[in-house]
Amino acid sequence: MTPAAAPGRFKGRSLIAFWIPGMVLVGIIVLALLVIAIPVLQNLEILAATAADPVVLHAFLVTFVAGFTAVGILALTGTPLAYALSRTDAPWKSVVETLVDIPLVLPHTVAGLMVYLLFMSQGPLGGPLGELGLTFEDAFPGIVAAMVFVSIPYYVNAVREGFGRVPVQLENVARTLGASKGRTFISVTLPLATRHILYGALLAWGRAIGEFAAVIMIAYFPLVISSLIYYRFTTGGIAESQAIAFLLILLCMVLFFVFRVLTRRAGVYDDRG
Amino acid sequence: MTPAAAPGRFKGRSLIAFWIPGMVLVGIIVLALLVIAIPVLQNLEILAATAADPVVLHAFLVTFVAGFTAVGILALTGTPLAYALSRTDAPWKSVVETLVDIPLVLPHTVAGLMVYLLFMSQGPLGGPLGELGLTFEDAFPGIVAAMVFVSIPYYVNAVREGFGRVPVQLENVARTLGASKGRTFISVTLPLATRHILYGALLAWGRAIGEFAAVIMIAYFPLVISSLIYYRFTTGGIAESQAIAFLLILLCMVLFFVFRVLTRRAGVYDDRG
Amino acid sequence: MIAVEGLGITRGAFNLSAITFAVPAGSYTILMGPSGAGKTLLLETIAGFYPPSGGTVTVGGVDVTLDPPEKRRIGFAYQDYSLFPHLTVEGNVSFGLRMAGVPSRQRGETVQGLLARFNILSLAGRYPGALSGGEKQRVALARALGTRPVVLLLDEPFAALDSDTRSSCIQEVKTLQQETGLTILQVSHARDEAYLLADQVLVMDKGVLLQSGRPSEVFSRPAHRTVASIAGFENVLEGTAEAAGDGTNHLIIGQGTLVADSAPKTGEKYFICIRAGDIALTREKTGKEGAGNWIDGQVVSVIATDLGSRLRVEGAFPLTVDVSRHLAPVPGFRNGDRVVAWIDPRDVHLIPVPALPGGEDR
Amino acid sequence: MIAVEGLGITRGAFNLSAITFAVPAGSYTILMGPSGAGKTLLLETIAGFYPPSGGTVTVGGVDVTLDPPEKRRIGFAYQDYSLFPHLTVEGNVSFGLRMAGVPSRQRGETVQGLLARFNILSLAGRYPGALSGGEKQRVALARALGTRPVVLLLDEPFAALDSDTRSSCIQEVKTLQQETGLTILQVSHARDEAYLLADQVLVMDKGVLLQSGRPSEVFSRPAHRTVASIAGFENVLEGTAEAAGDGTNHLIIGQGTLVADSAPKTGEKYFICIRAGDIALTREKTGKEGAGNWIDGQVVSVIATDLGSRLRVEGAFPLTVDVSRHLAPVPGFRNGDRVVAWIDPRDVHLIPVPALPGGEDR
Repeated sequence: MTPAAAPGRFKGRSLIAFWIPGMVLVGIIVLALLVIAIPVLQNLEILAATAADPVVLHAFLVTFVAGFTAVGILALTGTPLAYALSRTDAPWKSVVETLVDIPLVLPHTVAGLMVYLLFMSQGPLGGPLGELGLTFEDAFPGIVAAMVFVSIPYYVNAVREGFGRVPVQLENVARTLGASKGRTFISVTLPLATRHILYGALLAWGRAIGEFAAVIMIAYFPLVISSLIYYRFTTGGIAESQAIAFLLILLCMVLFFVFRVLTRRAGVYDDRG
Repeated sequence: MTPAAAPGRFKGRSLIAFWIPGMVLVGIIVLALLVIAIPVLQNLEILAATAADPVVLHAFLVTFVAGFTAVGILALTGTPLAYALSRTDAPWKSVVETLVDIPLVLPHTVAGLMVYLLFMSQGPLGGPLGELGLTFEDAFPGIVAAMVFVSIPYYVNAVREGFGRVPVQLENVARTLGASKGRTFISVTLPLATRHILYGALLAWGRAIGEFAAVIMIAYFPLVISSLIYYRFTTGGIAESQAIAFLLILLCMVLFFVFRVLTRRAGVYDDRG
Repeated sequence: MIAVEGLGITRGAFNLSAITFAVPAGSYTILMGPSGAGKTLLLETIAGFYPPSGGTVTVGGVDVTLDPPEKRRIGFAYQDYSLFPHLTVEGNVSFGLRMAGVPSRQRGETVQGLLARFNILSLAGRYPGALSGGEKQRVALARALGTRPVVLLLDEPFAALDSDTRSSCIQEVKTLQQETGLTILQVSHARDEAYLLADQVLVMDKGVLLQSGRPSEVFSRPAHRTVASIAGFENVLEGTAEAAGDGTNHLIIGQGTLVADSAPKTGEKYFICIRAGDIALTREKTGKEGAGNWIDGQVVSVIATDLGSRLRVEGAFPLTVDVSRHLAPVPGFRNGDRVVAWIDPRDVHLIPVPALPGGEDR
Repeated sequence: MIAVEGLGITRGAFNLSAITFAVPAGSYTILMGPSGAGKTLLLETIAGFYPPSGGTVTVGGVDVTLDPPEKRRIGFAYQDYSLFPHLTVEGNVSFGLRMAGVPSRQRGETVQGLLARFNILSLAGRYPGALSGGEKQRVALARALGTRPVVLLLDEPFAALDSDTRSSCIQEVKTLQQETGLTILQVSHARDEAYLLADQVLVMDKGVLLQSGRPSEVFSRPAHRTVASIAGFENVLEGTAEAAGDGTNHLIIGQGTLVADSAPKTGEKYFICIRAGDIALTREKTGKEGAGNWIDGQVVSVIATDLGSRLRVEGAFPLTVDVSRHLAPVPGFRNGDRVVAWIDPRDVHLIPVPALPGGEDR
C-alpha cells in the first residue's frame, strides 16, 4: 500500500453535505425522546406511582386487548383481501386499492366521525349488530371498531406486498405437483409470506393502540392509553402523562423486541433451520 | 376455437374464495364514505351554510397554509436526509432509520406530548425560538411544528425510496462526464426522483392536515379543520361536522386530482415528452 | 405422450395461434425460438396455468384442456427450478406425495428412493438457498418425478448454469431420460442442447410454429429466415433463380451467380444460406474446376478463432469464411489477399422468400 | 494511455490485490474472467468511484489515484449504457459539454457533429426509453466521447444485445477505434469479442491478474487452469511427466501416455489441454505412424453439430473429439466403434499444476 492512497484523502463519495441539513429532523426526534425520558428518570417516584395506578393498568389492559382483537379481525378478513389484490390484474383493482388506502389519508377526526356514524346504535352497522347484543358507543367493541377501521391499510398493504413477493411460479409448480388452489395457498403462499404478515400485524397493532381521535369519538370510555395521556395532560398532570407515555414507549419497545426475537427466523430459510 | 375451450368453464385461477371475506373490509370503507355523503347531500342547506361560515373558512385556511409550510420545511431538511440514507451503507444507518420511523409508531397523544414539551415556551426548542420571536403555544407555528413532527417518516421514507431507485451507475457516469457531486445530484438524481418527492410531499401534506392529537396539545387555537370537526361533534353539531368533513374530503379529492394531472408526466420519459 | 391441437391463447401482448404438435411417448422434444416468441407461455398453457382461447391439450391420451394443473399429470420446472425455499430438500421432494395423500411411512420410502436415485441423499436436510445450481436441478427433477407425471415440461433448465455445471447437467438429464423413458418437452435457446438431447426440434416465432423435425434436419435445412438464424448460418444472402442455359437454374446474387444442389424455380426469390465452415478458400482455382461454385474475391478482414481464423471476403457478394488450420496448412491469408472461394452446391441451402413483402418470416 | 500499478481495493466480499497492467495509447484491451472475478470493480476503481486501498492509477501520464471521477478524463459505459432517462438523446450527448461550461452555441455545433458521426441525428429528440439496444450504444459512445476522454472503459457493452445487433455493434466499435485511435479497456465474457477487437487480453480471477498477452497467444497457450477454461479447451486432463527412455519426457495420464512438443520436467504434474477440433480420428493407424500420439479407444457417444459431430472416446483416458464432415468424409463413426485418435504434439498444451495442493488456480 502506497502512502499516496491513504483512504482519508479520497473524498469522492463523502455525504457530509447531505447529512448536515438532514440531522435537523433526526435531532428533533432524539430531543423529543429525551424530553419524555429525562424528567421521568429524574423522578422515579411518580413513575412507580403511575405504574401501580389501577386506572393506568386498566387503560393498558383495555388498549392492548382491543389492539390484539383488532389485529385478529384484520388477519381473518385482510389476509384474503391482500392475496386477492396481489393476484388480480383487472382494471377495477385500482378502485379497490384506493378504497383500502382511504383510512390512511383521512383526517383522524373524519375517521372518528365515520366510525361513530357507522357503529352508533342507530348506525347502519351499529343498529343490526346492537340487536345481536353488541354495543359500540362508550364500550369496548367501539374501541375495537375504531382501531380496525384506521389500521386496515397498514395491514392490507404490508401483507399484499408479502404475497406479491411470492413468485407465481412457485404456486404454479405446486399445482402441477397435485396441490389444489386452497392447499397451494396454505402450503406455499402463506408460509412464504409469514414475515410480511407478522410485520403487517405489528404495524396495524401499533397504529391501533396509538389511535386517539377515532377512539374517543365512539368510545371515550373505557379509557385507552392515548385518551388517558390526553386526559391527564389537560387536567394539569403533565408529569403523570409523561410517566404514562414513558411506560407505554417502554412496554412497546419490550414487546417489539420480544416480537423480533420470536420472529427473527420466520421466513428465513437456510441450512441452520 | 372449439367449444370445449369456452373460457367460462376453465376455473383454474378464480379468486372468488378470497374476495368474499376480503370484501367485508372494503364494504365498511364504502359504507363509511356513504354515511358522510348521503345525509349531507340530502340537506344541501346545511352544506351551503357551512361553506359560507367564516369560522370554517378560517380553519381551512389555517390548516392548508400550515400543511404547505410543514411540507416546505420537510423538503428542505428531509430531502438531503433521504439522499444520505439511500447512499449510506454503514451499520449505524439502521439507528437513524429507526429514529426516523418513531413518529410513525408513536401513539398520537404521546407525539402531542412530545411536541408540547419541545416547543412550549420553556421547552428546549420553544425557549430559544421564543427569544427569536416565535411563539408556539396556541399559535400558528405550534400547528406547523406538530405537523412537521408527525409527517417526518412519511416524507423521508417516500423520498428515500425514490433516491434508492436512481441507479448509482447513472451518478457514476455523470461524474465521468465532468459533473461534480453537487451537480450530479441536481442534474441527475433529483430529476429522476421527482415522482417520489412529489408523492412524499403529498403523503406528508395529507398526514399533516389530518393530525388532531398533536395539534390540539400544542395549539388548540387557531382551530384546524380536524379540531373544528371534533369541536362541532362534541357540541352537538353532528350535521355540521358531517358537512365540514364532506367539504374537506371533497376539497382534498379536488386537490389530489389537480396534483395528479399536474404531475402525471413527472418522471415519465418517452417520445411524447 | 402429449399432443397439442390448434392451441390458441392471448395473454397481455402475447398471442399464440393454432399451435399443433405432438411429443411421442418416451421422446425428447426441444422448443426453440427468439426471445418473445411465446415459448414459456406455450409451456404454461399446456400445464394449465392459463385458459386457452381454443384448441385442445391431450396428455397420455386424455383430453385435459379444461382440467386444472393438479389433474394433468404434468411435471414442470422453470429456469430457476422454483424450489420451495421454506422446505428442505426432502420436504420439496415429498411435496407431491403429501398432496396426493400418500401415508407418511410409504412416502418416506419413496422419497428415500428418489433422493438416492438423484444422488442427493446427503442434501436431504438442506434448504434450497444452500444448494448449487446443479444440486437444485437434481432436486427439481426428483420433486417433479415424485408424482410420476406422464410428461415433463422444462423451461430453459440449463440457461442459468455456468458452463461446466451446464454440460454435466445436460448429461444427467440425457441419461435420466434414456434410462426411464420419460417424455420431455423442453424450451431452449442453445443449438447444442438440441443436438445433444432432442429427438425432435420445434421452432416458433411470434406465437406461430415455423418448423419441426430432427435437429440435424431442421438445422441443416431451415424452411424460414428465422429458423436459419437459429440454425446459425453465418451467410444468408438474397438472390433470384434464373435459367443457366444448360437446362438447370442458377441463382443471381448481386453481380454474381451460384449453383445449388436443389432446383430453384425460375424467377423465384430465395434466401441463400451457407455456413462459414462449409466454404473452402484457396489462392487460385484447383483441379476441381467446374465441380462447384468458384467465387473470386479479396480478403477484407482476418480474425483469429480457436481453431484457425474467420475471414471476411468481398467479391461479387460478401462472404464470411472460417478457415481451420487443419484444412489450410498453407501460410495464412492476410488482409488484401486475392482469394478464390469454393462452395459445394450441396452446402448451398435455399429458403423461398415469402411472396408478400414484409411477410412474417422476413 | 492508462497504467495501473499495484492497485488494491476491498469492497464488500470483493478483494482486488496488486493489479498491474497498462493499456498503451490507441490500443484495445479486453479484460476477461469468470463471474465474480472482480472485473467491473476494477473498472470502477480505475474510474474513481471507489477509493483504492493501495497502488496508483495513471491516465495519460497523470497520476489520478486520488482524483474524483470528474477530473480523470475517463469515459465510462456500463452494460446497460446508463443513459439518462430524463434527457433526450441530444441532452445526453451534450451533458458532458454542459458540465464543462461550454457556451450554448458552441455546444450545439459539437453535439450536432457527434450525432452525425454516430448516425443518430434523427434520434436527437427521442428519450432513451424509445431506443433499441444498438441505438442506445451509439448514444452512450457519443456521450462518452463528447468530453474527449483519454481512455474509454466499457463494461460488457455487447452482452445484452441480440446476436445480430451484437455483431454490428462490435463492428461499429472496432471501426470507431481504428478511425479515432481511441484507447479502450473493455470487460467481456465472450472469447469472440477478444479475437475480434483486442490487441491485448487480460484474464483475472478472484481479484488477481492471471495472464495477459495477444488474444491468440493467451487462448492457445493458457498459463493457468482458469485461463484454459476461458480459452475453451474441451479436454483438460491431469498427468505427470516421466522419462521416456529416448532422452525426452512424456506424460503419464491414467493408463496412457502422451508426447507434447514443449519439454515437461520429470516428476512435475501438468494440466494437459487439447482442443476437441485438434484431434483426428481414424479407424486404424495410418502411414503417419510414429509422428505423433496414437490413442486407441472406443466411441461412447456421438452428437451432431453444425459442421459434423462431437464424439466422446473412452480409452486410456477420455477424450472429446470434434469431427468435421470436411475432415472425415468417410462413413460416420457410431457408438461402440473402435477408433484411433491422432494428436499432433504441437497441439498438446501443458500448464504446470501449482505445487501447493488447493492452490488458487486449481
